Amino acid sequence: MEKPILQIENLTTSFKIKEKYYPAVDHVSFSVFENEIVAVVGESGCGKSALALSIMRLHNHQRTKIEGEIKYKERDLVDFSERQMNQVRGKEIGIIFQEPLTALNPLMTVGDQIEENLTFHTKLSKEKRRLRTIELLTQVGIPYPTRTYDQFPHELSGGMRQRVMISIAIACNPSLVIADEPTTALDVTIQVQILELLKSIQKDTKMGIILITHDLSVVAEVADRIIVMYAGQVVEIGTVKQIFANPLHPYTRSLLKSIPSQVTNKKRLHVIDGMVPSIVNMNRERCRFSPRIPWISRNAHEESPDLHEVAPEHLVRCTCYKHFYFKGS
Amino acid sequence: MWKFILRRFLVMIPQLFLLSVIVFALAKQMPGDALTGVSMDPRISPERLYELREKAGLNDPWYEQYRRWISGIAQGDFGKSYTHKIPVSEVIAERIWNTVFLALITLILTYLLAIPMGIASGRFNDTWIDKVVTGYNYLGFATPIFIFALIMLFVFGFSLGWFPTGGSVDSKVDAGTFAYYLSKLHHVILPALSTALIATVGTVQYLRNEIIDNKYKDYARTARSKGIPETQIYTRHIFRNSLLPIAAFLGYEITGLVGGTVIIETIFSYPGVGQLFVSSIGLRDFSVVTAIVMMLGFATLLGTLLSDIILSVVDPRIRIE
Amino acid sequence: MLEMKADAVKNVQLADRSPSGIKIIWQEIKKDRLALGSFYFLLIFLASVYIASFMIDQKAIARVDIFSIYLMPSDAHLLGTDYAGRDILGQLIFGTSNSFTISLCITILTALMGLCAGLIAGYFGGIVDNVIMRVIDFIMSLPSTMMIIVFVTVVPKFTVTNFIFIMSIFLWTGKARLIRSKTLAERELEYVQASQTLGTPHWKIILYHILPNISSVIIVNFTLNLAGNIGLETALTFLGFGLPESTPSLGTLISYARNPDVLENKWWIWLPAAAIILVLMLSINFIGHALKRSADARQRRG
Amino acid sequence: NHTIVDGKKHGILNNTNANTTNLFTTVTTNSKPAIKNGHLNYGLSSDTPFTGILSHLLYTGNPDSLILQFFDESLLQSDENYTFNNEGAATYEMSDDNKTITLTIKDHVKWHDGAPVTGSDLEYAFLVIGNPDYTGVRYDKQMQMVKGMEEYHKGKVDYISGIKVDGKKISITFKEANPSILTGGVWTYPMHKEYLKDVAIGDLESSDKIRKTPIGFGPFQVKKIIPGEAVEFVSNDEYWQGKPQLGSISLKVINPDLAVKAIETGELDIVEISADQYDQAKNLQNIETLGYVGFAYSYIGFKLGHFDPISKTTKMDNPKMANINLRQALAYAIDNKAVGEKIYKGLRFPANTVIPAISHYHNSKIKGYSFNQQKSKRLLDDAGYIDTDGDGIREDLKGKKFTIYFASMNGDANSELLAQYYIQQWGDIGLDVQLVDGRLQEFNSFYDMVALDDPKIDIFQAAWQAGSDPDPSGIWDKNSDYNYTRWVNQTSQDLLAKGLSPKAFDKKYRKEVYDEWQQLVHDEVPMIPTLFRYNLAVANLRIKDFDYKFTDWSKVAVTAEDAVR
Amino acid sequence: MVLLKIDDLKVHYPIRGGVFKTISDYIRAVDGVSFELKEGETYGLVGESGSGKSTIGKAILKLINMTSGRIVFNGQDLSKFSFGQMKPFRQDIQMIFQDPYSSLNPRKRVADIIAEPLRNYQCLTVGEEKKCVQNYLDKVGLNPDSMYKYPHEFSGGQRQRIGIARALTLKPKLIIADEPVSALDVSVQAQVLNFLQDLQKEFKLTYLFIGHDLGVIRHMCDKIGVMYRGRLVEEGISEEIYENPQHIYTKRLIAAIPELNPERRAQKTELRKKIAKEYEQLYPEYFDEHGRAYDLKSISNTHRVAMP
Ligand SMILES: Nc1ncnc2c1ncn2[C@@H]1O[C@H](COP(=O)(O)OP(=O)(O)OP(=O)(O)O)[C@@H](O)[C@H]1O
Ligand SMILES: Nc1ncnc2c1ncn2[C@@H]1O[C@H](COP(=O)(O)OP(=O)(O)OP(=O)(O)O)[C@@H](O)[C@H]1O
Ligand SMILES: [Mg+2]
Ligand SMILES: [Mg+2]
Ligand code: NI
Repeated sequence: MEKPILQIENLTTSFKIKEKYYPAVDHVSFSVFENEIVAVVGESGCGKSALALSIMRLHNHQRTKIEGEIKYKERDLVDFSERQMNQVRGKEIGIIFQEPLTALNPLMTVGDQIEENLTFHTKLSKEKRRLRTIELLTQVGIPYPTRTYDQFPHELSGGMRQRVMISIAIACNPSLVIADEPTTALDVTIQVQILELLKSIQKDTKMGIILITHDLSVVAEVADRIIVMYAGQVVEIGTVKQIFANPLHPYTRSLLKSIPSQVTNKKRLHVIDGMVPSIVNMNRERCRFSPRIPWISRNAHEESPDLHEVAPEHLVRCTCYKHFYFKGS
Repeated sequence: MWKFILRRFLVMIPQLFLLSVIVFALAKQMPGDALTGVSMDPRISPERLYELREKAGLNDPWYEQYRRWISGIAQGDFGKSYTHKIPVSEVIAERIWNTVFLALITLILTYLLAIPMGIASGRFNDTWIDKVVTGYNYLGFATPIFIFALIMLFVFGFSLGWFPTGGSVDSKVDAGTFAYYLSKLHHVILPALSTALIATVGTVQYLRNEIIDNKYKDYARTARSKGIPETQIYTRHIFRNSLLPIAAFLGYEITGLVGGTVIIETIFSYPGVGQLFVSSIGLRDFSVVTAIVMMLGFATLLGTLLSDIILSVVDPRIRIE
Repeated sequence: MLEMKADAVKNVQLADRSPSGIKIIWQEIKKDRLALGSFYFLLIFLASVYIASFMIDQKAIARVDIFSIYLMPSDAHLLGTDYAGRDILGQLIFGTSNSFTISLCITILTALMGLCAGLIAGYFGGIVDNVIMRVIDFIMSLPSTMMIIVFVTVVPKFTVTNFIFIMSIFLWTGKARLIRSKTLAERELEYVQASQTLGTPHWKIILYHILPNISSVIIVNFTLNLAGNIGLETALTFLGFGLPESTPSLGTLISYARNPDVLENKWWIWLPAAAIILVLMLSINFIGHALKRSADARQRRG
Repeated sequence: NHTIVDGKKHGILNNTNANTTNLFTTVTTNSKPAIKNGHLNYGLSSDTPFTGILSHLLYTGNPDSLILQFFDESLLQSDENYTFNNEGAATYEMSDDNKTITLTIKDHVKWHDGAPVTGSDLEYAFLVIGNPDYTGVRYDKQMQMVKGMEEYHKGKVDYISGIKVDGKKISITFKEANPSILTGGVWTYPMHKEYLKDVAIGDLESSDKIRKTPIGFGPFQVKKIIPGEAVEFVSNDEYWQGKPQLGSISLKVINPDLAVKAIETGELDIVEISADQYDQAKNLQNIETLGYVGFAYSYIGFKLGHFDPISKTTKMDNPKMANINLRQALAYAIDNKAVGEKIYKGLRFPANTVIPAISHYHNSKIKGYSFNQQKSKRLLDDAGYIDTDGDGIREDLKGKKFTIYFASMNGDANSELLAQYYIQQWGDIGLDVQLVDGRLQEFNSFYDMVALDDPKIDIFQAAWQAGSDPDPSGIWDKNSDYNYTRWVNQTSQDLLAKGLSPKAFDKKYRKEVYDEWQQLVHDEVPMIPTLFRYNLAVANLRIKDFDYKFTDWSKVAVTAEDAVR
Repeated sequence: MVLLKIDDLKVHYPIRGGVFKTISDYIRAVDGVSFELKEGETYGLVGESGSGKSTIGKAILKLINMTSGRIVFNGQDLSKFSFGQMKPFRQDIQMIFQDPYSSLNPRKRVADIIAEPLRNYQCLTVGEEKKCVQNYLDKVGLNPDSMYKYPHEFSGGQRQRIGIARALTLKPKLIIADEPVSALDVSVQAQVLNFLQDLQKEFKLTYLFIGHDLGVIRHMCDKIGVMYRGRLVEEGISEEIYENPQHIYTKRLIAAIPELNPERRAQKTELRKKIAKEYEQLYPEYFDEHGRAYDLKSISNTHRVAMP
């Protein structure tokens, strides 16, 4: 666990909207180590997907600006040419998308789509590639891999498709896999299966996983470390235990509190007022969460707040957490 | 699949029946009949005319004529052409292959033009190449096809003399020889190219939109995430998916072209079905007119079926059981 | 009292329901300089054509003068004369207004037919949809050019109205299909079901809920069609099945070009008409494509 | 022998010799030496493809007849007065009672397959035409005049009693003598009996022997036919007048619009053109224009009554156009001279009477109605067609609103213009004339309406193509339903009868009768003859000895390998 | 008092095939479901995707034609009525939809959206209507000024509240909520759930709450029905289902609920493994040979399980 696979420093990703760039990911820094699941959580629109795509440099480069450092095994991906990047994509870093139906080419058999990865990154013969593909399908728990090999995405159920996505991502044994909300579109029972699958694969390959989700309960099940994002910024980083046992940032705490628990029946749930600001009209000068906790006086927040280390590996943005209490309780 | 085709054929029967009723009614509505022209000759006595009409069955009540006509068609007999005096099927047979050939070459040229243009302007949209293609599209859309064809005929047919200006083949060469086919091709190129240059516009536009559509689709992003170079992403994923709806239009396209040859055949004096149709309308040769309309109606239905079959073959999402 | 007035004001606001589609469209046109230019050009051009056609005596223009056949452009005849000694400029003015009116009427008529059929088929689905779609399929299976020619020969009196009707019979189906597919998609959205559960009658749902939501598609299709229909009768006229010469149209003028002599040596007869068709089609198209971009967020500019 | 022209169909064109003053030469002037076995490209200007019924007995369309002229011909040729002479492939003799004509076919007249043309070949033509199964339109009144023809046609006997064959001799006897026999009233196109006898008569028109491998005895023989498009001919070296000059001819159908273009580029050597193409052709340097006045004339007819199909008689019972002053006024209102000169580039000229100028029986003394607007107006005023309500439009005799309905058809490029011109001119003399249905009628519906006396029509514009036989009773007799004007006049009836009486074998007498008759028609104006016309053809300068009016293809030659460009 | 009683409800979609497109088989979306709702209670329907939950809701409102069965509302058998005849009952039964984005017509102002049912059922003057709309906007916690805005100007939670306001204007007795929060973020979800509870108290509403998030269902519902492939496999009050699941499918479902305490991860994984094994082994005991669940059998007053 000494050397991180991926080390992100001050990554800022800006989108061009009406001739101006607005950062959707704002000075994000974190690292991912081998055999580790780092979860990124936050409400919709917090910049989680933007972050994931930035790492892979999959944004439309005409309308996006990526600044900062994305150090993958010591090399900075930001400076890579497209060609170099193509050597990283799929081979070194795999990605799993949220909507497995649209993310697969409807006109290609499942097998071909997985094999494609191998074609471009390995020198395996056609026969070998096929064997490897079937092996992959078996690995992700597809019951009839040889049959599925020749099937088309629409012939598979949602869970199966997501498994295919996973096998595409891990085809070349990448050292890092980014999973962008891999279970959101799935049923509870299947969600569990997929998560366990990811974990078991990780056990075999020791790869690092960045798991993006908005569901804290998923995080609790699988993650080692958690990054809580809000409005493009990291507001809290810590290990699972730290975050669940001792959540500090008001946002983290609110999120946890608003989960309808299975125990406390029919009690009122906590509500976070307001909503995530859009990247265009957002006040970037002050604590971005402050508008949603109006009962905390302004001076309890820092001016352009920073991350503070409150415990080893546990960082929190802004000092307002010290003043935070739940309204009405 | 076979069941599907069978069902489609069964569905065609009432459609064709309805078409036949409409066509027949319209033909009967047309002023004059095939003997009007003959009846202009003062040397022919009214009795003789009556005799001729009787012989042609033109004096029967309409339902009787219809019955005779439709039962003939059911047996593949479209009746006899009044002007050509031979079975309609023979009259049409003399020309249909010319038309099919013209349509085919037009189709090929259309796609030969459309696919590179569509792909280039779709892939590099908003670059100069896209602008050029789009500009061409706008112009092509706004140009009346026959003006364009006439100008082509004048420039390349008459002024430069590169292409023949009428007919479907050089009468001096013998049928079946290589020179014969070459001559056929030589005759067909100019009309086909003139049509294709204009007709391609729709396909180019469609293809362009499809490609722009597809290149931002999620599956293209997945492909990029596999580290496939951009060019390969186009060849392996985007082109295929974008060409699919166009392939599916093939059936419609063919029938559309066959129907649309009326103008181009007239301009280039190309002896095909379209020209036959126009002259038959003028000559009140109903049996030919109705047969052509029926035939093309049937062809359109077949084309639709073909399109559906193609679509089901190329698009795994649509499976006809 | 005062409050009631305020209420009335609010009421007016309330009545003005849908976020005026026109406004959005205008915004979008304004963004595209080419489209904006086309729009102003069209406005001015058509206005002047229509005004001119009211001011000029149509009888005088239509009068043949066998002593001034095929005159070159000159002061007396700015654009020369045709084979009947008629002034080309005058015919151009009437031709443009006729052609545009025809195109507009056909577009409106087909749009209405397409809307009715498409909305009903798409909304109700099932048997209704099946029947309407079979009818549409049937009409589409007709070889339209040929059927139109047959129709034209059959009608006893071939007038502009007849022409519009004949063309419309064959041209509404595409629209109906488009609108049906859009309606189908729209019907799947939950707000339609919501309205149903709220007891809103079907016709109201169709007219007040679905229609406004597919209006942008309709408007785009309408403009593009309008452009397409301008040249519609030219081909027919060329084949000799067009409108009588007493109703001058751009098609009539252009089809004189089938005489090689006219095409080669008497450009003033057909070229202006061809140019007008080109320009009209282009400018309407520019507007149409700007609208299309606006309807399709992905392609929207800016 | 009248046929309608200006429609899509053309009737039989008879070659005639009469020559009036001509603007054009009828024979090419090329005097260079001819080259042997040259090749000629002939353009068949037609917007309808030829149907390919290549038999004189069966064809209906003009394109087919133009193809026929190359490989088949009449046994008898005519002289300048449209009367048969003995120069042709056969000679004839008329019996004393003028009822029997006897043809003797010359010895070396042979079909293309080498078989001699015999009397029974001509007899066979009669047998085919009279046969009840015959599908063509040649079984006409002249045919019925042949003795025994009607019995044969009814199927009572299987021979025609009036026809006797003896080897190369054949005699045809008519029921009555009539002068038309010698001016084309007898069928002279034989049919190759040996070749065609296996084909059932009802199937002739669709048989390959007629359509694909037709056999004639003309100067050229058919080598290859591309249906609807082109025909290749090679010379018939055994032609009875000797080996033709040309080695081969390619005939190609060409869209009339493109004819001049094709001749300009040298693609075609000879092609017929229409008046509106003349402007274009005039300026070309590589061609020669040939022309002669044809048999056709255009007219404006008045609907004066109706034809009763049951009693087969015409009743002149329509009062609307009954006033002669009105008819004359309409006639004086139009400027035929200007129309001919301006619209038809001088290729048409005013028709003074209803027998064409080319005809021997043409009455050139009649002046015709020349443009005189004042006279028109005066005639109307005199007759009582006066504008009573001051709107500039004359009312009828009773002072009621008066609208004349005019029917015209869309024949050539100028028909719309012409119709409008007429209406305008009549408007200028204060008459409200409207197009029936507001548009030009299509050929078929036009003649449907005219023939059935559609009450919508008051006047109509049409054209007749006269035959070489001057007898006009086919379209003027009161029992003929082709008498479209429905004009009935006893004097006219009498004169028509006189023109066909045996006495009329005397040409002078016959001419007097027809002169008188023409004067009558002129005075009564049941129709206004408007224009006579030139037929035009253009020929490349390399063409030699092409006589447009009286074509003998065996004489035509070329003087260069390639067309002059 | 029983407000809604569903008796052997079946909704079958035909599968067509063959040359003449004859009906060759049926998709049994809902296949014989019976349960009842008492006034003022919240009944939860859970089950995996495609198990027929929404279909039941829509069948009650006649948005879908049912194949057979009875739906008795307030003593009236709704199954007899046609779509049009349902109109009077629609006042009493309302629906809240899953997707707050597509369930509001984007072209309508909030005022029009909320007033739509009023316009259908009551003839109010403009002033009354406005007052009424403002009143309900206030009830759902939105600024009355919002009435002239368009839906896209609101957040997901606010939109869902607009949808709820619209459903409330007719003062319904029963509200069918089809996954009302599944498209929302946790934070917003909480807001809506709270809200639904408040309203229930205020208006004495009865809810048929459809959902697949077991946490949410438990939070909201008094009684729960577990659906599997168009059939109910277990029904009971919340505690019974969560603490004492009887049917093997229910057990599996409950086990799939994510564990919020990271300390107990391992345990949970173990449990799931155990239940998965059990599921495989006991499957034939709980389902007949066609894989169809058996009819429900009461095992207590409130608890029913599908057992042979
Ligand atoms: N291509 C783009 N152009 C402009 N803005 C964008 C683009 N992609 C994302 N954004 C904006 O950036 C912000 C972050 O978006 P992102 O998709 O990363 O959110 P997310 O956290 O993944 O949300 P979700 O949970 O809905 O997936 C949003 O405000 C979004 O509107
Ligand atoms: N119009 C239809 N035609 C055919 N089958 C249908 C139709 N609508 C729904 N179904 C089928 O009925 C079954 C039940 O669907 P339903 O929407 O009720 O499921 P659900 O439990 O609400 O699922 P979800 O949680 O995904 O909303 C599904 O298998 C679906 O495929
Ligand atoms: Mg995302
Ligand atoms: Mg559902
Ligand atoms: Ni703060």
